[in-house]
Amino acid sequence: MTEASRIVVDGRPMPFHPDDSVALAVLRAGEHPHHGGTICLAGDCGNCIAEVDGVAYVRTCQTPCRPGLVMHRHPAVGAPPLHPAVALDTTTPPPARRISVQRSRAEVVVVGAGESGTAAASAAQRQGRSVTLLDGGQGMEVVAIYAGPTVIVRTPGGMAHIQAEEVIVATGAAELHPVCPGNALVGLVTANAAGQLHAAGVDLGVAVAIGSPPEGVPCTPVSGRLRRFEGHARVTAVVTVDDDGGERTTPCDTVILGLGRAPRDVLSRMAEELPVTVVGPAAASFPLPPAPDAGTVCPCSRVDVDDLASVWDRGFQELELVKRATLAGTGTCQGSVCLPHLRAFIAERSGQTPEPFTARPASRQITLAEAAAGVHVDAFRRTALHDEHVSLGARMDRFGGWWRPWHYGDHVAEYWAVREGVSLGDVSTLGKILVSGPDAVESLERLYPVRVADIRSGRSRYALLLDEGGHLIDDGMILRETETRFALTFTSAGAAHAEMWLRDWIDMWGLRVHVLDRTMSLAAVNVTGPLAGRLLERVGLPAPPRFLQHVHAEIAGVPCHVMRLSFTGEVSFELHHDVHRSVELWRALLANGSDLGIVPHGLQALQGLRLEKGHVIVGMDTELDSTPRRLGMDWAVQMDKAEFVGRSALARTAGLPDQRRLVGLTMPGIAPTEGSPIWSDREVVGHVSSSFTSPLLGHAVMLGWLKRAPFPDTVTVDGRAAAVVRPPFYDPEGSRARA
Amino acid sequence: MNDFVERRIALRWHAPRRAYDVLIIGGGGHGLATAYYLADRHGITNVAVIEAGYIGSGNSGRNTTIIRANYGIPEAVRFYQHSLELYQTLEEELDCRFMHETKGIMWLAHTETQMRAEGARSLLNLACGAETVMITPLEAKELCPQLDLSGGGRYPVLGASYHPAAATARHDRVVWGYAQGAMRHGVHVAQHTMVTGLQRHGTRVTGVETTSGPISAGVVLSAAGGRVSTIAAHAGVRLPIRTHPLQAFVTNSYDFPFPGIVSDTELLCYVSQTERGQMLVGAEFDAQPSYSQRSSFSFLQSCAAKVTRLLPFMRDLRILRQWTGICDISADFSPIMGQTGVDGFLVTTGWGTWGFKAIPAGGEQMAQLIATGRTPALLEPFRLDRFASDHTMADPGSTGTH
Amino acid sequence: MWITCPRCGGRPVEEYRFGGEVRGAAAWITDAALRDVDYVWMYDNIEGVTTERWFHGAGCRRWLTIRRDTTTDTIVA
Amino acid sequence: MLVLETLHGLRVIAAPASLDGVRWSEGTIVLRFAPDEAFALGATEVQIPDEYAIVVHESAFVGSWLTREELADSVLPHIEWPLPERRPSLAQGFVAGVPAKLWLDGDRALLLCAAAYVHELADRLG
Repeated sequence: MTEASRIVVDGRPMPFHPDDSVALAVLRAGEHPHHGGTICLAGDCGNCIAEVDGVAYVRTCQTPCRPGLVMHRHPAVGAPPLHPAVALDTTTPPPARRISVQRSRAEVVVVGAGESGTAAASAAQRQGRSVTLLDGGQGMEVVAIYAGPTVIVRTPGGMAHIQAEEVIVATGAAELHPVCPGNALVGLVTANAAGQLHAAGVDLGVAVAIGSPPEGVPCTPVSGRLRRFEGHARVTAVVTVDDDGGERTTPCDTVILGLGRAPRDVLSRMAEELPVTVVGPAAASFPLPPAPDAGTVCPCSRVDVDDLASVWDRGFQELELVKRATLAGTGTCQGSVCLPHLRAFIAERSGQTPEPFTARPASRQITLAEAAAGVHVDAFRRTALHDEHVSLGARMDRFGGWWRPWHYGDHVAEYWAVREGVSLGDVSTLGKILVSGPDAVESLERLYPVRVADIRSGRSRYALLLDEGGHLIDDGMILRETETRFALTFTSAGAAHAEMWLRDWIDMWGLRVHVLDRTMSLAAVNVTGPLAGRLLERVGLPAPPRFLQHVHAEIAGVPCHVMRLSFTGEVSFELHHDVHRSVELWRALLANGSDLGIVPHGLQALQGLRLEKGHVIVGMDTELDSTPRRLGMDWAVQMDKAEFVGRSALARTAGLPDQRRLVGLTMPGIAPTEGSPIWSDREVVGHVSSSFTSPLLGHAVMLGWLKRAPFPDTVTVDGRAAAVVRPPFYDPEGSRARA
Repeated sequence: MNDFVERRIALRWHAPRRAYDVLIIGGGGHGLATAYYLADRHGITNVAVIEAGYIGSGNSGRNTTIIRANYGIPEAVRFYQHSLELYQTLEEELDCRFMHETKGIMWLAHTETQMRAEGARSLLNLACGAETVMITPLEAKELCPQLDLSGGGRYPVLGASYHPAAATARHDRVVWGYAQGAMRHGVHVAQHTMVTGLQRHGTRVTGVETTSGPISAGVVLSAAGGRVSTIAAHAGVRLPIRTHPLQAFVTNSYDFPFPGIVSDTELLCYVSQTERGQMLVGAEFDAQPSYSQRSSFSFLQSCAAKVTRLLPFMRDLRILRQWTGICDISADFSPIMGQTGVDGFLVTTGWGTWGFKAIPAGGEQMAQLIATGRTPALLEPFRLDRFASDHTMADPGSTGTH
Repeated sequence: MWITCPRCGGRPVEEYRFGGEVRGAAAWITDAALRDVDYVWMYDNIEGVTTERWFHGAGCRRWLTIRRDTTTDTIVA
Repeated sequence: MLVLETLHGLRVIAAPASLDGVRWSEGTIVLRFAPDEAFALGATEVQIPDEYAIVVHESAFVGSWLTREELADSVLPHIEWPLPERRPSLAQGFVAGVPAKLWLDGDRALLLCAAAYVHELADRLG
């Protein structure tokens, strides 16, 4: 025997023959792959499970031997351990075991290549249908049938996901296991397993057969009803009972059990209501075994008949309750072994035969890695300037599904550049939608709570977007291009939803409007700060638009849609442009602004800047039920307009008492942590939604929710007094943004 | 035998009579707990619980057994903290063992936005009586040595909120414990009795029609999961509820310590270890409403992909079983308890993915409401009429998982 | 679950965003305010066939309307 | 690793019938994203009988031409849905979990996605 034909079992080399399964090789060596229990060699039970190559709970009878394969027995008692080195090693990712996935389609998938399966496959082929025949003998293990129907298979080479029109389950019937005292001993085999062992040349010793003996296997039939097995670890005798009640003890090395069969029905129990046909013995009705009176009924979960009786007698008197109270049927084999006996037990006691319980995936167990093979859970977006940010030292963070610069190393310096000089912000992630059509005005009037018709071409207006309940879902700008054409902007996080929102309503209303979402097509750079105008002058825009105007112009040679607005509180120009010109524009702006002290700013600085201006960030300062009234933004709603989304809800709730306000708060010193509770009279009355220690003002500024009327003038946050004020905290007249 | 065979609880069944003081639809945790507290705290024992299947066959038997109070609004934090505290002494009270074990839960954050949300959660929880603190990545690693702080290179852990009082308990046994407690006080529990309609007299609900015949009652409480909209419709009550599937899976049992509960605010999945050594993995509910309890492979795929990024050792664990429950999600993600505007008909619903942890408080408070006719302070924020009166309870802490 | 997009063909549900049931306020509610409350907050939550909107976000980025049986998740014609 | 390069063309939104009637210059590949939307590769101008049509230069898609073998080896294993049988035709949906499109024309295929996703797609397709 060469090294090439050995496996390693619990550290000892063990020879195998060609075509041996791991279980067969172990049995050939006179051992048991587990610690006892009936061996079926058909993949039905969990009595041969072991750890194979580091993966526990592997049915060794379905695992071909391979030179060097390492098998460890599970412990006799308790669950298999995880090797600490494996469990704790997170510094190196697990070996990149790339598990391949074969995706395919078939009109018919036949599970099982036995007599009925091959017949069903041939019949389908004769009808001209494409057929995939899954042969367990070829290592095609069906994990589950899902809706579709989709059949998930573990194959010798990886995983297969098959989309079918119809699945034919031809899994045949499984042999019944004995339930009686001693049924966890070594030396018990089913008739089919005995045949396989004999054919493989395994010495069964003195073999006796209970029930139908296998053909061609030398053994002595023993008559009578099975009572118990005797022996210590290994079976040494079987005890049967004759019709007259007399016990007979037959010494033996092996007991061959031909106790009858039950449908191999895990897949059909899993696939109720799906287009699944069950054929052959898998669909046949077999008599239940006699009700068990002693012994292990569920080897996987180690449940004895006594356990069943115990819970039954205490009122757990139906299959599901018995199962849950004992855990019978919830182990590795998913009830394949115990379900017929459980049903017989309940039938005897209740007088009614219960239906089998539903099976859940997985019928053949797979690892998480095998389950995850071929899937990618999410995709993050990068702006065209991603590499620019990284090369400038930005710490990137994810927001709204995009990678964005959080800061470039010094968020306070970034803040001052905006307040006193000029700075760039990458706002490419903003939602940008073009609408055009004869009904453009009509559709926007219905979508937005502000008036749209009177926005002149070349002008823009800030707008809220409300849902049917009048709750703020997004905000942005409406920019009029022509009589019938508008550019709309939305927040970065709200952009994906904005397109859906617009299209859904326009569909529903049947309005004639074209919609183009340009969120990923246009990059955008915000040039902001008191020196922003001077920078734009240098790069080709000597007469920049005034506040809330917008123009199309070339900036540093790049065609841009230039929008004058302000989120930072300073003069701001958003330059929207084709993504492929973005790096060029960004670099030109930085180069031309170097003597103005230009630095880019990240989100961290931006959040402070906008907070000083009292601008809310949707989703951060707003909640799912924030109405304009609660946000102090009634000014952005024109209730005298005709119908718009949310209008009736706003009209209805306007008359209801309300106890929620988003307010401004100030206090000396360092800003409390965002999320801090707001206290009044020793009660929590709200929380801080945003906070910032203003470098310019020299104290803390906050937005926060008060949720109990009457609203106090002074509250306590972080153990300190805070004044309730009306934002903005900075430049309340807005003269800087309009400068 | 295994260590998990139920050895103590005894259940006594009764065929339903024709009339009760209180009739509770739904033999899950909430229905049975309400019956128990009605009998035990208020001496109201002429009570029946009717269940369409077997007791605990709905979400009480399909959830992922986590008990926690780290919610996002004060009203919810107080309610769930009360429930968490009731759980801590429930085994003695109900005289049964349901393997209640305090484990602690961490909610991992990978972005600044998530860090901010977890920081806010911690401060609010502390202010409202539930202990939640921010921890550093290294502290998270100490609590859970199996954690890959790089998140598979893609989801680096910036920190986490940690709620040490979080616990787990065997869900079925909680149901049976309440059932036994109620039965000992003389409450009737009838299985396989499905409601087909409500009896009404004038504007009042006076009983139920069932597959086992009519039963009249002074008060009818719907504690049903999944079919609550249909039951309420019989009373002319419309609910802000949609029923969504929630999927989960467990691995086989493994013998190694994984003491805590790890949850992820971005990947929307969470992992704990059952008392049997199985790794139990759950996720967010499916986006579309459905009553189907069929599990999907895409859930298993994506959930396995997510958790193995955080806990790489799980790659080679074998999946034992996957299942689906259906949960009633309210329009503001908070539960709905109490009067419906129709006399004699109450609901406890909207339990979403957080019903199991709410069983003791939900049952206790609903019993108090039924017994006294007055809404207890803990329930007041969760009245159904909050939608009409514009006092919705949007809870950012509930829109997450479990 | 697979949904057939009339423009792109059959795709797994993960390519779509659920947009909710096609619904209106319950017509039998006569009070305008109550009808608005119903429209904003209440759901039919049908156990059976619903008509609903899905957005094919990974494909043509357009809406489609389907009828789905919520007891089985099968798409009905 | 797959190299996806910027594609230039016109993005057009117009009434479906007017889009149907457009005569594109010889050799223009027109990807019909939706009945009212087309991306015309390489096109620089278009006459369209819809006064409200949106016509913009589009540079936000990146793409790579693949041979039949490259398509089979590096892309198809990452697609859950079946390719259309008609040629030429456009297929749209997830490729390796990234929203992507395939223009299938005879023996070759153009794989394209939004530039914002290019690093993800290239990484996943290896």
